[in-house]
Amino acid sequence: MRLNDATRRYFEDPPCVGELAGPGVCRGAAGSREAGTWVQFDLRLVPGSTDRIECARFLAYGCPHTIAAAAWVAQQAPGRLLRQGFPEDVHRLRERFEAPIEKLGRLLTVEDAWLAAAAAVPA
Amino acid sequence: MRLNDATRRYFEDPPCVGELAGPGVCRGAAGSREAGTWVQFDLRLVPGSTDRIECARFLAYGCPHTIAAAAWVAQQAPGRLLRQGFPEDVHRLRERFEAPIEKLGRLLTVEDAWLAAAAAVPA
Amino acid sequence: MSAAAGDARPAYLDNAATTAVDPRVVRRMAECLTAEGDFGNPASAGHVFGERAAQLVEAARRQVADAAGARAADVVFTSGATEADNLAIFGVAELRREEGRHLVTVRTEHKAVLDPCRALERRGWRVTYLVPDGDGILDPRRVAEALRPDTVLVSVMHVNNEIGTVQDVAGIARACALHGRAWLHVDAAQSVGKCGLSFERDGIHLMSLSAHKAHGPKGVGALILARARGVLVEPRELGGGQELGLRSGTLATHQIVGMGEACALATAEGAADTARIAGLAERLWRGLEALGGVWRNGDPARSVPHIVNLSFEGVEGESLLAAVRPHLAVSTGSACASAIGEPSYVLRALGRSERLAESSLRFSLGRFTTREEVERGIAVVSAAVIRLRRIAGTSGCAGACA
Amino acid sequence: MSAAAGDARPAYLDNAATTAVDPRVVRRMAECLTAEGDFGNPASAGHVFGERAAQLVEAARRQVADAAGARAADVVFTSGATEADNLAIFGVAELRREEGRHLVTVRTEHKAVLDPCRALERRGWRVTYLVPDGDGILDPRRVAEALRPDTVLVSVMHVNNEIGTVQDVAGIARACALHGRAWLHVDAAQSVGKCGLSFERDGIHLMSLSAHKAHGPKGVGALILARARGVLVEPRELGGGQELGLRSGTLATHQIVGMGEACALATAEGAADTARIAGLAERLWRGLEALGGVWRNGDPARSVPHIVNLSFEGVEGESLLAAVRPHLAVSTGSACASAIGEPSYVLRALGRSERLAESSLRFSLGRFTTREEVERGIAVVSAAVIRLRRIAGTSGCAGACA
Ligand SMILES: Cc1ncc(COP(=O)(O)O)c(C=O)c1O
Ligand SMILES: Cc1ncc(COP(=O)(O)O)c(C=O)c1O
Repeated sequence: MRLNDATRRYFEDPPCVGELAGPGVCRGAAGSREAGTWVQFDLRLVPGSTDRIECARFLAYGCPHTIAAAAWVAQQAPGRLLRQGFPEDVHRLRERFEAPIEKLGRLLTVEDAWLAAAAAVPA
Repeated sequence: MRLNDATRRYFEDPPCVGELAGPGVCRGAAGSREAGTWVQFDLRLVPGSTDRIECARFLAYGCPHTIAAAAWVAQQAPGRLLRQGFPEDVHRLRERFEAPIEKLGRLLTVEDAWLAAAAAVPA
Repeated sequence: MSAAAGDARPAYLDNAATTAVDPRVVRRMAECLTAEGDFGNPASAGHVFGERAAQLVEAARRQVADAAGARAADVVFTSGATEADNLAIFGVAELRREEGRHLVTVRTEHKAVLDPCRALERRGWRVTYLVPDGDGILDPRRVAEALRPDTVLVSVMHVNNEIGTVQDVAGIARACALHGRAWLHVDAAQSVGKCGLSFERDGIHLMSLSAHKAHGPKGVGALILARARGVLVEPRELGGGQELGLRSGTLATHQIVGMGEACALATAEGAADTARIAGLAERLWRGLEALGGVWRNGDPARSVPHIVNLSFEGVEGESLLAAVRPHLAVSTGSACASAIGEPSYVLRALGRSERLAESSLRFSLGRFTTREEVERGIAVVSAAVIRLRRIAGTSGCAGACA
Repeated sequence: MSAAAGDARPAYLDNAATTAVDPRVVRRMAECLTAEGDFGNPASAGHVFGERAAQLVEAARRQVADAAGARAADVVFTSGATEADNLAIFGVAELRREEGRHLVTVRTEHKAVLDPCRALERRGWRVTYLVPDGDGILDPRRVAEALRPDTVLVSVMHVNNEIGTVQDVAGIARACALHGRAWLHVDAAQSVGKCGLSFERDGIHLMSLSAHKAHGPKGVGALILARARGVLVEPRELGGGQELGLRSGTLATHQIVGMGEACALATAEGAADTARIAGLAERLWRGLEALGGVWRNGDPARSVPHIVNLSFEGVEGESLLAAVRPHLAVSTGSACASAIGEPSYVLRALGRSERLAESSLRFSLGRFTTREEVERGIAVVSAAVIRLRRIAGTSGCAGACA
């Protein structure tokens, strides 16, 4: 199990771990712990906006690549617009963390969790 | 190949090696070099006697036990009477030199050579 | 992770994978190598170099036999327990193939037993795979029930390499003796120095040993066969006729001398080592149990203390390993299994969920394990579990949410 | 015998049985044993102890491959050449059994080749045993003639362990390539450091090596298989899946590192060693030829100088050995054969009479053989032959009476 530098850094000391509460927070999750990968994102929107993200937090039960990817994605969130979608193409994300191809499904779970959070914005 | 002390002594420094010539010498041999064991005894009788051995010499092509046994037998010769036969029972001889049982045939060749020499005495 | 900062190498808690060779063993081995030493070929009967090497081999055979409670004449040296297991299973199967083609073994055996059994199945043999109880223990009655008139071999390991449980091989031997004509093979690769072996007294027919699990060198082992009780195998390595023709190949004097010395040290010091290791193992368990949501695999009352296998709730297995391994040498499955990378079939056989089996660590202790290494192990694993549970959002739920 | 008086140990001229390990090899081995060293299990992927051991194994694999003119990926480590020979012969036979059941080999092969062939014959295989000429050389055309459509393996040794003759394996490989689909296995146990090996260039399919004939440790060897050319074997040791599944069992790091280092030294110094040994061998031959009635076995122009095999007329074999061995470590047959105690089937196959075959000594020289040992050898053997011929009454008849 070889982890590249980015993966090791985001795995060992991930930014944005945790949950958010209060108004303007939307939450989404994907996967299940029983199946080995579960990711949750909490996104807080800039007060008054229905699109611009103020900050993000995540929780993840999964392999180092899952944790690193979720942390990195959460870190990119501030200032982005919800409608811009997932911060990085999943294949680019896989290259960034040099995840083996078998792990693509786990990175898709990260994307699904993000999309679920975005979809949770009150219309 | 373990040799006991007696075998090693009589093999490494055998007494009575050689041939005798002249009157009163009787010679006998048994076995063949091609078959792996050949022994020859020359017995010289005490002048005038037709029975008492003065001295003996041997030649032997064979394993260490064969050489040791032939040398020991030749060494016993002086003073013995021809009609006393072979100086030692072959089974006793085998025990003396701790020869493995497979080698009994070779010791019998030593005896055969002795008996041939004794038989060579002019009647 | 700070617990490990400044340390050149991780703490080594992987003695079930392999052990460091005892310096006293190394010294004996070194005497058999160079031109000044006893480097001869033990098969070179007739000159002192060979004779001296053969004497050393025979002395080592005695030491190995003593450690196993066996007769020296019954010890056949091999290249390790893998070869010994293969020789036992294929060798008995080939020898007794006209008497029957049924074997009995256990789901939690080492691959060196299971893979030969699978190969025999492909050639038409029938194999019954018994399942131990949730604590890893096999009731000898299960063996008795599985025996058939055509069963020629039962293969059961003594000390399990993943969870440390000790099977009742004496009871299983009695079951074999009472119900049929099957021989009992015991894989005792992990047993030397960890708990008593009594090949003769227990009525075992064949036993595999390995030196490198007990501070001897890798690449040497032995198969013990009760020749006086008529036990034999069909040889598999043919050639020079060494080891009574049962295992040809030049005898590696230094390796065999090393195994002998390791066995002698195990006989002399195994009990004291084990007592000390039991204290360390207890400390390790208490230290990690405090995390909550930690399960111990295998009944500790029926296990050697050298192996402590724990499942951690609320953390994913690969992340747990990735977090601890830079600071701590531990395993999930056996070293052999880790070359392949599949989840532990042993823990699965004991009824652990796939998830929990994956989130398990095998800590294994040896003669050279220090208290400091154990403390480091506790600190490293605690930090990793706490951090990963926080990331997973499972910190508060030990006991339920894994 | 006085030549040896005062010497603590006999002169060692039995390097074809086994060699002393080079101190540089011992040093490398010692680094892989204790807790301070690289003692990890190469299969323990994921922690530095295992990773470091695996790196050492891969570096050694390179060294072995370089010495054999092969690709590193084609090297499978074994417990010696006996196991490699068995794996090659049984492993190819099992793998290709549906393609044909005929093998070709030579009467002068090592028992580690001949005995597996015999075992296959008992299972219904056909084996053609070729006979080399009186100098020990096998004409590749004889191989070509022996090939049949159902021949799946040809096994021919490179350097003969009793007489030192070197077979034209490149020519034999060409014969195999031209006439059929048989793979060529070469037993090169005696070749490392003695003469060049070029596995790839010569188009060999499988090759057995042993470390201990070339100043490496006993108990480690290799089978090289041309995997890129589709060559495989059915594995015989099953379990952990090491060596690509072709040979399971914990890799013995120190043994493999030792073999690697021995191969690297052979690559670097083999030519110089051989040149020096050629001088010693020439001196030995000249010194003993002077006795008269001494025959050299094998064509020296087509042999390595490391092995000088001489037949002595007019002396019985067992007595010759008994006379020289207290002062000189030499062999009659191979070390393996001497464990059994039969006359040399190799010399018999070359047409020597049984008597003369028995009265033969194999002198084998190595890196550590000194001029003084060679002089001692000449003195001891000369004294013994002269004395025994005197006792046998054959002193005057050198050349005719044996
Ligand atoms: C129970 C058990 N059997 C067999 C083996 C294989 O032994 P070796 O490493 O000597 O080939 C091992 C170790 O890997 C083991 O733990
Ligand atoms: C030609 C040849 N093949 C095979 C072997 C067996 O090798 P090992 O001693 O490594 O088992 C030997 C040595 O005994 C040999 O000389």
